[in-house]
Amino acid sequence: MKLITAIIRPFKQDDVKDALSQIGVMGMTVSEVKGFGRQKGHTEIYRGAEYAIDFIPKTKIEVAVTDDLVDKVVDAIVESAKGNKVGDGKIFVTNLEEVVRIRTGETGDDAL
Amino acid sequence: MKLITAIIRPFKQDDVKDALSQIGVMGMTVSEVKGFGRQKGHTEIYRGAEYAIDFIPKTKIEVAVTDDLVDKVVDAIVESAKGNKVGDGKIFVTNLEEVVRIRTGETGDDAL
Amino acid sequence: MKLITAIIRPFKQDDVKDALSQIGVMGMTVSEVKGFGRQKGHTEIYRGAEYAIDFIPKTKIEVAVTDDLVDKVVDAIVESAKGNKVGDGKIFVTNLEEVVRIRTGETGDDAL
Amino acid sequence: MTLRTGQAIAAILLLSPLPAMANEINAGDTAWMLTASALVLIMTLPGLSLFYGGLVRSRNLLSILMQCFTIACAMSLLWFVVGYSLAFSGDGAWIGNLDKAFLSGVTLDSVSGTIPESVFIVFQMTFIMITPALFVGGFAERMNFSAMLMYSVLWSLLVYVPICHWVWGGGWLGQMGLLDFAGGTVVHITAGVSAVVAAVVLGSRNGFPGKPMPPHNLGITVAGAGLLWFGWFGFNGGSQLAADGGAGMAILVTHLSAAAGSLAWMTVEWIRYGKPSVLGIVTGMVAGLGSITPASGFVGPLGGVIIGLSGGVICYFATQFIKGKLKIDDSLDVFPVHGVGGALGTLLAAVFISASWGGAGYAEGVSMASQLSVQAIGVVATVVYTAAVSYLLLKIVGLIVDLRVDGDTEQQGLDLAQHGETGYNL
Amino acid sequence: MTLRTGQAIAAILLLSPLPAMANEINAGDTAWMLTASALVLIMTLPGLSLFYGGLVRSRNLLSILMQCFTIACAMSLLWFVVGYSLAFSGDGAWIGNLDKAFLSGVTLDSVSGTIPESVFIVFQMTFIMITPALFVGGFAERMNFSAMLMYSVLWSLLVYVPICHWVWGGGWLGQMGLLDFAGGTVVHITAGVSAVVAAVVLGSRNGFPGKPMPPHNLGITVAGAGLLWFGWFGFNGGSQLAADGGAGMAILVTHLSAAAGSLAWMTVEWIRYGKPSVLGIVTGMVAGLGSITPASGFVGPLGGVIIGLSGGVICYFATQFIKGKLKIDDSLDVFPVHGVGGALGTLLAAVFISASWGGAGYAEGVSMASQLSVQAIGVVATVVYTAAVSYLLLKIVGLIVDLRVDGDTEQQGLDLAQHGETGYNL
Amino acid sequence: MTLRTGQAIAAILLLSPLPAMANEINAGDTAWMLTASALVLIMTLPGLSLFYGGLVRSRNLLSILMQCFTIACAMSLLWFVVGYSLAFSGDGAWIGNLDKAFLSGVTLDSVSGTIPESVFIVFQMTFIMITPALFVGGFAERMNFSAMLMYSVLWSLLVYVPICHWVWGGGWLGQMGLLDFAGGTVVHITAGVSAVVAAVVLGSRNGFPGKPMPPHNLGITVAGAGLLWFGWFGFNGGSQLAADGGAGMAILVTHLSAAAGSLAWMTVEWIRYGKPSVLGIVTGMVAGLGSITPASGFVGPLGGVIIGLSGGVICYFATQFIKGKLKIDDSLDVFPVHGVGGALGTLLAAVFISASWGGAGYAEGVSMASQLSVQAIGVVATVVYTAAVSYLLLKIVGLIVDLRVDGDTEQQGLDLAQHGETGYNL
Ligand SMILES: Nc1ncnc2c1ncn2[C@@H]1O[C@H](COP(=O)(O)OP(=O)(O)O)[C@@H](O)[C@H]1O
Ligand SMILES: Nc1ncnc2c1ncn2[C@@H]1O[C@H](COP(=O)(O)OP(=O)(O)O)[C@@H](O)[C@H]1O
Ligand SMILES: Nc1ncnc2c1ncn2[C@@H]1O[C@H](COP(=O)(O)OP(=O)(O)O)[C@@H](O)[C@H]1O
Repeated sequence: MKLITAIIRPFKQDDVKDALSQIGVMGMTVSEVKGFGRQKGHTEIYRGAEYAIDFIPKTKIEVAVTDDLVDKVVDAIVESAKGNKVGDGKIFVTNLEEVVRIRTGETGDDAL
Repeated sequence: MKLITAIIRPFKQDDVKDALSQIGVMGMTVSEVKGFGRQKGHTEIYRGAEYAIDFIPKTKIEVAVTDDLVDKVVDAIVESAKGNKVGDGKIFVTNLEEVVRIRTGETGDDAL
Repeated sequence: MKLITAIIRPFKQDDVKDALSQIGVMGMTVSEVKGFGRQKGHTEIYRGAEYAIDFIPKTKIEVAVTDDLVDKVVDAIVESAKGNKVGDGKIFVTNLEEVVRIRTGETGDDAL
Repeated sequence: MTLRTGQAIAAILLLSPLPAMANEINAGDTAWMLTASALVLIMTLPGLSLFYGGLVRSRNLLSILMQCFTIACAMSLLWFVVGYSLAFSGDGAWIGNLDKAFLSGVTLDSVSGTIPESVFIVFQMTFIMITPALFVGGFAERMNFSAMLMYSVLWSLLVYVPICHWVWGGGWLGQMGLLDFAGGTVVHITAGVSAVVAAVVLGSRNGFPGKPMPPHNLGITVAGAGLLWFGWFGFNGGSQLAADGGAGMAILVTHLSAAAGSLAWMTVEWIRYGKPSVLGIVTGMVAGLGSITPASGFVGPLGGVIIGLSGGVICYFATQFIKGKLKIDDSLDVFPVHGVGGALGTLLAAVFISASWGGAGYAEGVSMASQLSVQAIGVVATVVYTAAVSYLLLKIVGLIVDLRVDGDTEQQGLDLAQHGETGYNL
Repeated sequence: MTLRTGQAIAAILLLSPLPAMANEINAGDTAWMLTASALVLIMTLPGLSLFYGGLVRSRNLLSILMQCFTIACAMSLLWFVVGYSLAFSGDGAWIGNLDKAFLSGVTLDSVSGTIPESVFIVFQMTFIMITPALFVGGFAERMNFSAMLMYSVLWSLLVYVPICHWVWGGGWLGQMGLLDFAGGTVVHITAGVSAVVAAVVLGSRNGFPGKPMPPHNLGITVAGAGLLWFGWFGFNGGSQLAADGGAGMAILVTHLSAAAGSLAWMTVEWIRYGKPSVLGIVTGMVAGLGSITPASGFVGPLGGVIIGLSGGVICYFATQFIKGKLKIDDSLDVFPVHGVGGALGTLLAAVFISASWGGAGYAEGVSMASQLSVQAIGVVATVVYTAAVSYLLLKIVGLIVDLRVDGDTEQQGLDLAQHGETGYNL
Repeated sequence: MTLRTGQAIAAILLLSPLPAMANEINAGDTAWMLTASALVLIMTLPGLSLFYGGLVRSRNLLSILMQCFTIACAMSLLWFVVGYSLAFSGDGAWIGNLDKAFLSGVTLDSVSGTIPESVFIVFQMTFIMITPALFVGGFAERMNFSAMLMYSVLWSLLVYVPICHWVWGGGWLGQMGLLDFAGGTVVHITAGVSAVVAAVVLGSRNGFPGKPMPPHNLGITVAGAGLLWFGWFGFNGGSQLAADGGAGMAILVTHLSAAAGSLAWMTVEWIRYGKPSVLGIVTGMVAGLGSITPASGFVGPLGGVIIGLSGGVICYFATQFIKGKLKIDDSLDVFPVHGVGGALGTLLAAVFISASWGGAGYAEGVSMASQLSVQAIGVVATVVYTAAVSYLLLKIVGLIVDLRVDGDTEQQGLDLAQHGETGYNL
């Protein structure tokens, strides 16, 4: 099993959710993060004092999937989150050694 | 060393913390996330406009542990976070290649 | 590629960002978390009712890097986040099987 | 006590030769009108601003506050420059004159009825401040700030000021006997109509109606609602221009209508969805208050309750109709609440003024039917004139600057893009 | 200037044959009473609502706002239907009559003392609005909305209205000479007692007292506190029903008591925990204000300061006792602050009215001891009657609907479960 | 109508033998002054508190609220104990006497001009409450609470009270003919100067000026701004001490100046950065209001607009100068806005009082030049005296307790460290 973590633009969250649902992904976990990268931040001015804000709001989506689904999921995310502008984000894939469903105690692929 | 990540119901946070403390886990990191899964979301109505809110507030707990503790920790979380209803959450286990304690520079099991 | 996750004190965020920028790290993702560990929490009192708050605000920084950079990055974080007091935080290193840049579809080291 | 036809009295006092005595300042009336002015001020800043601000998404909070605040300031200066003079100086049927431009000739000793003219000017100024601030809700979250400012200024000059003159300044509607105690036509219909026209001309927000756009902070919306209710005591009670039984009755019926409108809207929601909501109850409050406004100086307690109940129910269904059926993105429902409520109350005033309903009774030679037709003329004239001029002005402003921000800006939020600030850094 | 015994004067004026002159409206008095009514309104909406709303957990913010708002509206209509009439029309010892039900007979010309009757009605209406809103703090975060609404309406009819009549409407306590200027018994004791009874009948919130339930937004609590102080000028100053030296002195002592109560509570905390807190100081403010309320028309500045200081200290320890010792989950400490403060002030009024303390002095034939015993009777009667009827009503309502939400709802928060909304989408 | 020189009239009335009639209470004037007192109260609590509270970082929100609240309470008691007496009792050139310490002798029947003395006391009390609350903005986010409290009390006694006496209590500046209608010198210059002195003595916040310290919640700042504007009607309008044409004109010019200042500041920003900001417009509002304060009873509408415009522009550049050039961390810009604005208005009052500018006209034998020099003396005396005593007091307090919190506390935030609370648990 793999854990796929995507950092995307916040307003793409619903598109990505829909794309994942369509290919049968049943669950995901989302959080608000701030990103720093090639995409420029912005400037805020308060009573003449200028502040450069480097960190940009991003959304992190984590999806645990069985090995066979990884490529499909990655493709679906790329497709739905793409805007062709710097700052569209990244996808990270890591190995999951175990997954447990708390309610039932099921483990492995069954737990997903 | 393993990193154990649990997605649980927010109000179970204290129970899980207590359960982990009891088996000797000294540290953990917690964050607020929103989950999507089998558990139904809810509907909000504003001046007659209905909005389906699919994402449900969840709490993510991350615990880094030595290999020998993994099973005990997973069991403790399952036990303390279980409510026997859809949406109790999941536990993910990943491998940790290295851990460093910033204050001392200690690494490996010593850093935990 | 590795994913380096550091839990640090919130006010060290800018120092760490600067340190990483200096060694050529181009991107990172930051989020707010609450930590529990050796560092004591605090007490809040509301109309005479005392509440022990165990969880302390921390900042989580995630950086994906190529394998050769891992040690440099870990050192840079340790150096910039250290305050020599309990609670300075921890660094976790995990393996990254794949990285994708959403905008271009590039994968592997190119995507970083 | 004789019936005063609301603020129109001021015009009359200013225009007609009066017995010396009437030109003496009454400290009690003055005390109340100073207070009433402050109360109407708080309705806009921060009342309405917070009410609206809580309803948008957090990235547009500041844009709402900024629009309301800028309008409040710009209208104050406009009133000073020509507005007051055009509305209240001179007795033309269509518009006043420029004799009091820049408030020239207004001194410490100028009197208007039983209060200093300075106080009358400030009181009326707070009305021109709130009216365009109300229509901000119609184009919230997407209008370009400079277009908004240009439009508001032109609109106030070409819509608010003339209609204010027609109704309260000695113009044709007032002369015809239109009953509009505190601004059903002048304030609420004009604001509501202009909001929906702007919503149509600008188009919907991206994602409307499919995408959820829930209020970001209902706590401040309720805070704003409370301040609106509080301030409305000055709005309606102050329109009597005196501290007397008329002001007292105006406040009593205003209060009852607010309560009735709130409970009516809440009840409809409770029946339809099984859940009474806080946004519902405060919206019902505004509906009740908007509806009673034109009638507040004329009707009795029972009339107030009935107007409030009908305002709550009818504005509720109007909201469903505009947004749900017509799919017009009048973002914060200004038209169905203020426009419809204001029209409803203007019409019902003709009914509940009847002494048999506990109202102040019809003027000599006036029947319910004749009064109703005058009221209908007032409503129609206001709707038509406002809609036409608003539409034209938007088109003209649109030739000069973009009416709407671009898609990226809308995405990112107006706060950052247009004002360089963010609402929350918690 | 002669001493007026607070709002009771109104009753007297309404009941007794008066010289014609007294039935003339004074514009200055009217101006002040219009304002005072608005000030008491702002205490409930949004003052108290924000004060309470900030103290609960964020998932119950809207439920608090909703309960306060709904109560305010429902009580306004209740006052219109029968409340005002039962409280202030007729001279029975126990209850008034129905002559003014639906405010029938109240016209533009009706006079009450030196102000229009409409103004007196609105002013008194704001009191019945705030009283049940106060006790919402006792059962916060767990009471079922429909039970809350049913209970509040019945309670106001069967507890507030009769006691209001006893004290201010010509009833037995007023006739006995009870000094309650602005509502120590009528408002604060009744609200406080009912809150603690409800807390006991409903039981504690899940997790109480072990689980931390810190305030979710102290900023809005302080905002609400500021509005309460502001509005209290109208509450106590308006109870004079005139703009005169009595109103001025009432506001002066009210203000001093608020300041003294604030600093007293803060100091106790500072000594006990080493940290003065903002929640502490605003709670002390409410304690000081609640305590001075019954005494505000009678005592002098020094009396005001002493009452404030004792209110701050005694209410502090009462809070520790109820929650810490008795483990009663009167969630927002309504009883120890309002109930205890109101009783304290009612008793101390008998002391500090003494001319030797700078107060207005005793009435003919009254001594400190005799006055104290009247005050004690007033306090005891109010406590006993309120407790008994509140308890009974809760039991009766509990037969019809659930008093409490279920465990899941409490967990999830009342906002979403009962009102279908969430407070914050930042 | 004759010109009153602001609050100084009160002193005169208290000091001089008056015809019997003048000692009669006017209900209208009293109604207005009761209201005006409440309005000034709301400026501090919660107006200014929210305005400032939103500007700091979230971890210091409560410390700001706490400081403002504690000051408000402590100053009220100080006023009761000796403040009022030293300021307004006795006719010394430098300071009053102690005859009215503890407000002894103030009864229900005490009269001051046409209002009860109790009302005059409360009104003036609200001024001593807000003045030190204003300077909290200078040392925000770093001053130790106990030092803050000690300093504020001493400062009020040794700076505010004497200067209040000099200007309004019959002291040398008033006698010299200084025009300060509502507190350009007494309130705004003293607060502004003290703020910048404290900023220098305490040193900058850690990280200033490099580290971004954006406002944490501009929504509550705007809410506070709205309440300030609302309350300022009482501040300036109440300084007339009567409900008459003078009060009306004061409010009219105050309002116009606020609007003009807002738009001026906004326009400068728009030109310089391409973006008008909400923080900018509300700051301009305060600048406009602060500037008109000393002049509000003397100038006409045109004067009000001009003073507002200059206030907005000049305070803007003063802010850039102090923070940007001099790198003085007067955290919330109290000096450039209040100090500079107050001085500006005090000087401009001498110009725009001229009848040729629509003002009230000079007193007999006074020319613009002579008045200007009196005004300049007033400004300089206030600046020098305030700076010297503030500096000394800070040094003395610093010997007793730490003026500043330590670095860790500043890091963690004052809320938790000093008050044991957190602002937000959302
Ligand atoms: N090396 C990295 N480690 C972790 N997160 C990163 C890294 N590089 C980028 N990110 C995340 O991805 C987001 C987008 O990256 P950015 O460089 O701005 O654009 P792009 O993804 O188009 O190359 C950043 O805001 C950050 O959250
Ligand atoms: N495949 C997944 N990847 C990541 N998170 C998941 C996944 N499936 C579920 N979750 C998380 O677990 C939570 C609970 O899952 P859900 O399907 O609702 O119930 P259960 O855990 O009882 O099967 C979700 O809200 C989500 O946060
Ligand atoms: N075993 C752990 N797993 C996950 N996070 C941990 C663990 N131990 C500590 N942390 C995180 O690191 C932070 C600092 O740890 P702490 O024990 O307080 O100090 P130190 O890092 O100096 O030993 C904690 O607040 C927590 O967020």
